Amino acid sequence: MKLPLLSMITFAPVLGILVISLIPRGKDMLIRRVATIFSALPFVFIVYVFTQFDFGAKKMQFIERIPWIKQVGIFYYMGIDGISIALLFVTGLLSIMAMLASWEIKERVKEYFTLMLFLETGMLGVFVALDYILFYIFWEITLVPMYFLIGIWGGPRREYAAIKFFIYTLLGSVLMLLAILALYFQADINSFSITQLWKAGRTFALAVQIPIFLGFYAGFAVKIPVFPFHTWLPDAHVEAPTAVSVLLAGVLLKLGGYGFFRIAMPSFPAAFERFVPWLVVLALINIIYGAYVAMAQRDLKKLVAYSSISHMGYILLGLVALNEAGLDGSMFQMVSHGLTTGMLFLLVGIIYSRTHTRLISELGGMQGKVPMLAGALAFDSMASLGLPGLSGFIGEFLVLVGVIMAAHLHPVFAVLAALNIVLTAGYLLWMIQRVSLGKIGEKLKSITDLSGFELAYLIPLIVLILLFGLYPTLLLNIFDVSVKNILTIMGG
Amino acid sequence: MFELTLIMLALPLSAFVVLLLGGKIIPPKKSPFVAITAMAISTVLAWALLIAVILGKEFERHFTWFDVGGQIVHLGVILDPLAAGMLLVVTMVALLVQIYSLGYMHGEKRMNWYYAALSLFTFAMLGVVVSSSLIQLLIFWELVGLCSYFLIGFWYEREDASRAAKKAFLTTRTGDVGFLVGAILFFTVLGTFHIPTLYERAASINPNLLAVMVLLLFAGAVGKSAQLPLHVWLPDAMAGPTPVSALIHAATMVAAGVYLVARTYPLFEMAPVALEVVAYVGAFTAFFAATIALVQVDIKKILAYSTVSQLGYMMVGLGVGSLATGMFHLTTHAAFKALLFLTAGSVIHSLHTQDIREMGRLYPKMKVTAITTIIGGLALAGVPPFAGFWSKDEILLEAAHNHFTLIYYLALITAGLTAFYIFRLIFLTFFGDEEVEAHESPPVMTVPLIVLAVVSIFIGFLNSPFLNNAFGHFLGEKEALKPDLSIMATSVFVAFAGIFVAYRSYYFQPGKKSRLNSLLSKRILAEKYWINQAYLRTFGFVADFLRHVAYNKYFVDEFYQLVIVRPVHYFADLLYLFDLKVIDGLVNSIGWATLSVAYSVGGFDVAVIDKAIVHFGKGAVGVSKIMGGFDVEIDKISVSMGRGAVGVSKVMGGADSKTDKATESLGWTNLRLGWLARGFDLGIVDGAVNGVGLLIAGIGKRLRRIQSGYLQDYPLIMFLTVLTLIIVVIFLGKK
Amino acid sequence: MIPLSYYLVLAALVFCIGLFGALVRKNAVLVLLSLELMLNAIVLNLIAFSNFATPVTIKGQIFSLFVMVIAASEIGLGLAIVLFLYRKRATIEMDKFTELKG
Amino acid sequence: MHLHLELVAPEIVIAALAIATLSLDLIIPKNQRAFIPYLSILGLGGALVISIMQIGNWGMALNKAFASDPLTAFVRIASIGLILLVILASLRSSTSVGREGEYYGLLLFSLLGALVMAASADLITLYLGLELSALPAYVLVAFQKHRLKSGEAALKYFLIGLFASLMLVYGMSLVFGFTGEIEFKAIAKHLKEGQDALILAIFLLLGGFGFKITAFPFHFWAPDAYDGASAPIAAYLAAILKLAAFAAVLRVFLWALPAVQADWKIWFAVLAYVTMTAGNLMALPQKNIKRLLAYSSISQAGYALIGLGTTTQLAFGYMLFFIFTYMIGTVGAFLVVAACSTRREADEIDDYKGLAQRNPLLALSMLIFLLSLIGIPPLAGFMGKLFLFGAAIEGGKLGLALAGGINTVISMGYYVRIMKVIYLDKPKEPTFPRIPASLRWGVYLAAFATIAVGIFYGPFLDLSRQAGRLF
Repeated sequence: MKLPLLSMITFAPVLGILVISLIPRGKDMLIRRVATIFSALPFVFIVYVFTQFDFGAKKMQFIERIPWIKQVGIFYYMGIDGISIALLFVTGLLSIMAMLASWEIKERVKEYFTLMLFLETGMLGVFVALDYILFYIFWEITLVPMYFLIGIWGGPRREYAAIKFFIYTLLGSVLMLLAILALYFQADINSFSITQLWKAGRTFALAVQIPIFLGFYAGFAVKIPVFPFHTWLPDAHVEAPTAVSVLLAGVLLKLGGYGFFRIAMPSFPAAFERFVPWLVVLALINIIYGAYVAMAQRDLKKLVAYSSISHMGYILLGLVALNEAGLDGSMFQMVSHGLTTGMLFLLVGIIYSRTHTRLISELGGMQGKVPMLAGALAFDSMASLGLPGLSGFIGEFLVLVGVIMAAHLHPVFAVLAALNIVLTAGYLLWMIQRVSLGKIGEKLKSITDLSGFELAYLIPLIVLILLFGLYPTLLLNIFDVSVKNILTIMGG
Repeated sequence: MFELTLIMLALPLSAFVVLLLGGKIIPPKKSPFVAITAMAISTVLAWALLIAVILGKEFERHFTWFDVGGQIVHLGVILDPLAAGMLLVVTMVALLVQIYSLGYMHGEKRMNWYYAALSLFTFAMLGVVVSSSLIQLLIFWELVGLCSYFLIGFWYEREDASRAAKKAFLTTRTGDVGFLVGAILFFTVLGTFHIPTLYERAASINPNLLAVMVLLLFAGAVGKSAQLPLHVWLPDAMAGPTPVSALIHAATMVAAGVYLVARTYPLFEMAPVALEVVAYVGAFTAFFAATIALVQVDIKKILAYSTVSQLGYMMVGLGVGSLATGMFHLTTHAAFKALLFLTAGSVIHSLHTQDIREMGRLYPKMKVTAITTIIGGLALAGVPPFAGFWSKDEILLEAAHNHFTLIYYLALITAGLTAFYIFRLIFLTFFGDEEVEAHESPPVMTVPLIVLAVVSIFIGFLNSPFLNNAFGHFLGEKEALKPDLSIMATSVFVAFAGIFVAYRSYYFQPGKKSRLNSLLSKRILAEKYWINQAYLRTFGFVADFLRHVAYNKYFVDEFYQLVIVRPVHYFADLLYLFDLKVIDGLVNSIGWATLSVAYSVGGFDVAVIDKAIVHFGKGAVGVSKIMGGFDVEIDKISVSMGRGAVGVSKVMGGADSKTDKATESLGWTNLRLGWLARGFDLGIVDGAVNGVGLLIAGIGKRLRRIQSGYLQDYPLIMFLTVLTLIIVVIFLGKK
Repeated sequence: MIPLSYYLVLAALVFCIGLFGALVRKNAVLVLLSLELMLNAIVLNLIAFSNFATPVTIKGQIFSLFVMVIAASEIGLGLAIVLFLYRKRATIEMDKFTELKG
Repeated sequence: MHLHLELVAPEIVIAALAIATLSLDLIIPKNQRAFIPYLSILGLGGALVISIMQIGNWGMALNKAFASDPLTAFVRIASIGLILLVILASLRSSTSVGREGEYYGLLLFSLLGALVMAASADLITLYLGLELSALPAYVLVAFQKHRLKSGEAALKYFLIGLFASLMLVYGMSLVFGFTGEIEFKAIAKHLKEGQDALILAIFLLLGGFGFKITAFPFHFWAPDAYDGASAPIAAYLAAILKLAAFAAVLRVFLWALPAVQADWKIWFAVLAYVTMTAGNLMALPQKNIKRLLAYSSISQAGYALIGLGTTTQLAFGYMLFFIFTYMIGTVGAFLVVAACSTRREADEIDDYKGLAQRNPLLALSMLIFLLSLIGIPPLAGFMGKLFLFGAAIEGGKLGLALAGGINTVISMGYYVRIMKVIYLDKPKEPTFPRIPASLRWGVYLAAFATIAVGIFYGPFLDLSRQAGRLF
């Protein structure tokens, strides 16, 4: 009999929670270790799934389908395709990094790691769930731990940031819930199965599709976040502890993009195409606006936060290209943004924990003082500004190709997006110049270089960024088939 | 063959990796030799490959990298005469530079990093050369940019170095956007990045579209090869170590641009319009840069501008003539410009100054350097039989022959100017009157000089009638133009004219008093040439004016500061405020609006209304402050333009304080914006959540009032509700 | 004989008088009495109805019996509560009991 | 006469139990009464088992006065199950100790009344049940003699309640008068549309029931009563009586007055809009946790009204299921309040500062209840809302569903405020007083139920859907 691998992946952290709950309060070190081990467990399973995965197949794989509430057609329905597994991989990886980065947490350790594990379950679950109810459950589960992680272990304005995050996302997801229900009853096939409702959704009249699509859009746009729903992001990032920012930028933002892939596009192609003009404009606003605002930041973390707003714009842009190149591009961008921005936040966190400042003006000259740290920062910035040969470039490149190829989009959009590359380079190099080069800043007197521990969780990221940059096929092959499949589904 | 090429590429890369990872293990003393041996071997290989190609063993291999929507993205290696020749140039120069650096960078603490970066730089350039796929070319291209970023910013503790590095990277990247978009267009229109395939397919498409596409590529070249208007980074790049400048200027970075055009030359040929654009851009750059070089006093700056102008020449060569013409000039230039930089380096190395006014009679003390410099100078000036003569002459020839009259004359004048400024440099440096402390550089530095000098003397013959244009034929040119003696004569004459003027004004003969002041100084003219004082004054004034304008590089930098950099920063800051106040505050203010409406309608207690009003007051103040802020910004911009103008006039007055002016006024900006941001009432910044929260909570508070606590109110309300419902339904509902 | 409507109107009137008392009197006991009055109005209603609508089956009367019984117990309970309060607060003034509000 | 007493078995058991408890109070000396509650727990357990066994065995009893159908079964199971929690919470609590007999006797009588009201098939039974459930409740509110509040609360509850029931009876009398029938189904037969006086009746009934289901603006008693009563009693009022009232509304309006649907159905929709919004808005500024929960329960009643406003069988079923999930959450929350009030009144929200550090499990349970009340999956409350809103959408009442969604977000405002106080704030005193094990386990049980029902809600859903199909 075959193992319920997806359930194992999803619920391994919950097991961890149980184990931790048995550990008495005082034993912080033990808790840290246990939590890290259990957060790594899903990744192990994911790797195993990789070995078993058939990358050529269109169908969902590793399906687990157990009747849950028959009467209304709710199933415990899990399954993955290339898109899910790619994002699962990132999630699993970043969760480990985040856990390791969390070892610096000192107070209320037990609660902290419990919440982190809970969060991990939620994130993993979203990517494997194929039943709307299950999907929504996991979607919401990510919300609560996030609120507390920011609200308890965050910076000075943590409560404001936390509640803001909560309200924005809850508003989005409530609208999404209504959309789900509307879809369910409109389809009237007594099933909450995402895949089955694909077919149903397409058959709706445009007038019906549009409101439902908008409901979903609200849910996803808040997560991505698309202008003008983005204002929660900088606050949340600035206040959140390092590890949380990493997961927030690395995974939670991707939920939105994933939602488009898994739900919005295949279910309502007509409505989606109807909104392409708006979406493309929004995407460009995200890209350029984010870049400009990032340029104005004096706070390292805020800069990264806004930069990721700008990068997420490419994902949306790739989606609206509505061709293989574009979709591949935005998938690739999702993964690579997860890696690069995740790493950026890790580095910012390291700098902050050493210097207790995030003000760029107070830093400087790290290159001479801590070459490895500065080097890592430089490398990651290069990746993030899309230097060819690193993963960031491929994503943006594919998106641009997609946009230019797309008959329904004017190439000028691509040119604008491309010009943004200069802006990105602008603020990132400015940041490097102020942080790494120049005179050694006041606060850096006692700064120490990366410890082996930190290297241990940074190097894998560096390797992956290089690998995906130099040999994109590796990543593309994972989701290419599924992306094609989605396009064909959208085709009709 | 293929394997050899790969090995040749791999060597510098491996050197880089070894030096980077082995940073701790390998002692700085040893590290250069790792790099140099690697470089030496690949130089040998380069020779081998060149010979092989001459024997006709060209090849081109490509393979799939990944595919996009069924279209395959290729990587590929090509080894044709163009590539082979370029490989040799790159490796040779790189090798010599690395050896030379042994002496020049002696005692530098970050030796490993320096050599690692050099190796990577070379590797990247070699990669550019052998790429047969546009996208792969772009990758190495960007890598070149990155390395130059590292090397220019090598002394990153220095503000100017790090800024220059950033500037170089950004400026070139601006061009690269064009390259990227162009490349993608090719990919989407013609369905491949594979250059040979592109040649075949390009014929099929509309030439105007093609023109646009190749011009986009050319934008990349403009950035890298520092053509107008993206030339600004190159002079600043002098902040890097001199050998690096030599490498950048002679063989790698800037050559890459020219090479890109050469590599895609067939595409350009299919779009003649584009070629003309190339030619004109080149010509103007050449002239423009030369005029700037006339009056600079920093030895490296002079050479830098000379590079810009020579690059212009190459573009002209490609534009008006043929692949061979341009490439030939690139080759010769690589030799003598490397030479000149290295000599300059040697001078700087011993004097620790770059200002030619502080140099003087170095000739006796540094014979080797001096002589080699002169050779280089002659080559640059285009005096036969030195290298520069042949290549430059060919360009002029082509220009004249293809009736690009304007370009021809521009190029001719430029030749004269070139001769003038290079010999101005030589005379001031080696034959001035100052007696300065100096010593000849160590052999490890001079040997490369000698080698390069020899090369600079003879390389020109490669494409001379004597070897019946071997170079051209090698690059597959059908038949070269007949050498036109009249043109040769003119160019030679112009060159000598330039040298002569330089000699008359800057050469110092013992016994005579200094002639440091320029030829155009009124006094000399007055006493020697009997020119009327009145004319003279005006003339002199104009001359001074021109001199200062040229000296300040036509204020292009200031212009960009004013028109691009600062507006971008304003815009960024303002957008941020926008984000903070408007986007985030919008819902908030809506909330307050509705709330206060609720208040006023409900006629509720004064306190809260006051609060609302006060808050609105604050809001209004905030808004007005924004507005105020904006027009402050506006008049501030105008002011700073004013300041710019003042600055310009000041600069004309000779004061060279533009940089700190720029920084100062940037400081102003931030100060102002800071004030602006502070100006806002942070109370209304709290944003959507609080806003709506406030609104709702407020209504809640009001609603609570009906829970008055007075028992009998409750039944009353209940009863009245029922009553109203009944009435409503019976009397209104019935209709 | 007197038509149904008369009874109904009378009942309504009584109900309203009771209502008025219940809403304006400040003395808890009087309020209770007023409520009692309203109850009686309802009883009247029921009986009248049953008399006219269902002369044979006396459902109305039965209903009214129940109502009366319950009314009695309710008043008893009410008085108990009022007494309880009086002991605590030494007043049965309605408007004094405003501790719970908002 | 067709009595069919077997169908009434649970009620009979409870009645017997109640009488027994009261009379035991007379016989047994004060200090030996501690066993009484355990007795009633036992008895109720029996009643629960019986009513579960009775599922599927439907019919009319007591000469068509008492309907034993899925709705009755649903109400029985839910109410008995939850009242067990209430009793657990009351054990050894200062309010009940020494007066177990009265306390539990009244509680049981009230429960009996509630069940009868929910199962009534004619006006008289309905009225009896209603009053039987109400009168003991008045007393129970007044039960905390030592508290000034409780007397006042009782008076208010009582007077308003009396007033409401007067409106109700008046309405009933009119209905009876126009049809000459007291059985619901029979009334429906004789009912003709378009009599203005009927409209009078309808709105009187609406007002009367509005009071029971705490619909705005008939909700005034709720915050005061909950505030004055002890936490367990408040839970009882908020949960069980409300469910019974909703059941009665279904029976009266859909069995007796379907003919005039057109006149009343939109008003339920209106009540839904008004109630959920007003409840939420008024909950926001509350400082007193009991009042806050009261308003929250008002707004939840508003959500439930969506079911009546939609008026489809599916909607009724899901409404009942929603009320059930809401009951668990609310009872749980009140139980936590009770747990914190064992030593000292902990009515102010600030009394809960840093509860997470003082008593993590209690805090966690509270968190679960609050999240369930917001409707965060996978907790019971979410499932309730999910299906209820779904039914609204299915019935074409998008507006109601949307309003429900928006209100959910607003309600988050005050629920999260409690979460914040509990988890984010620093505690006033570090330690937490010991609390009776029964109370503790009551809380944990409720928490467990909240999760369990959220995941395995199949049977409840079935029953509620069956119940919905009755109308």
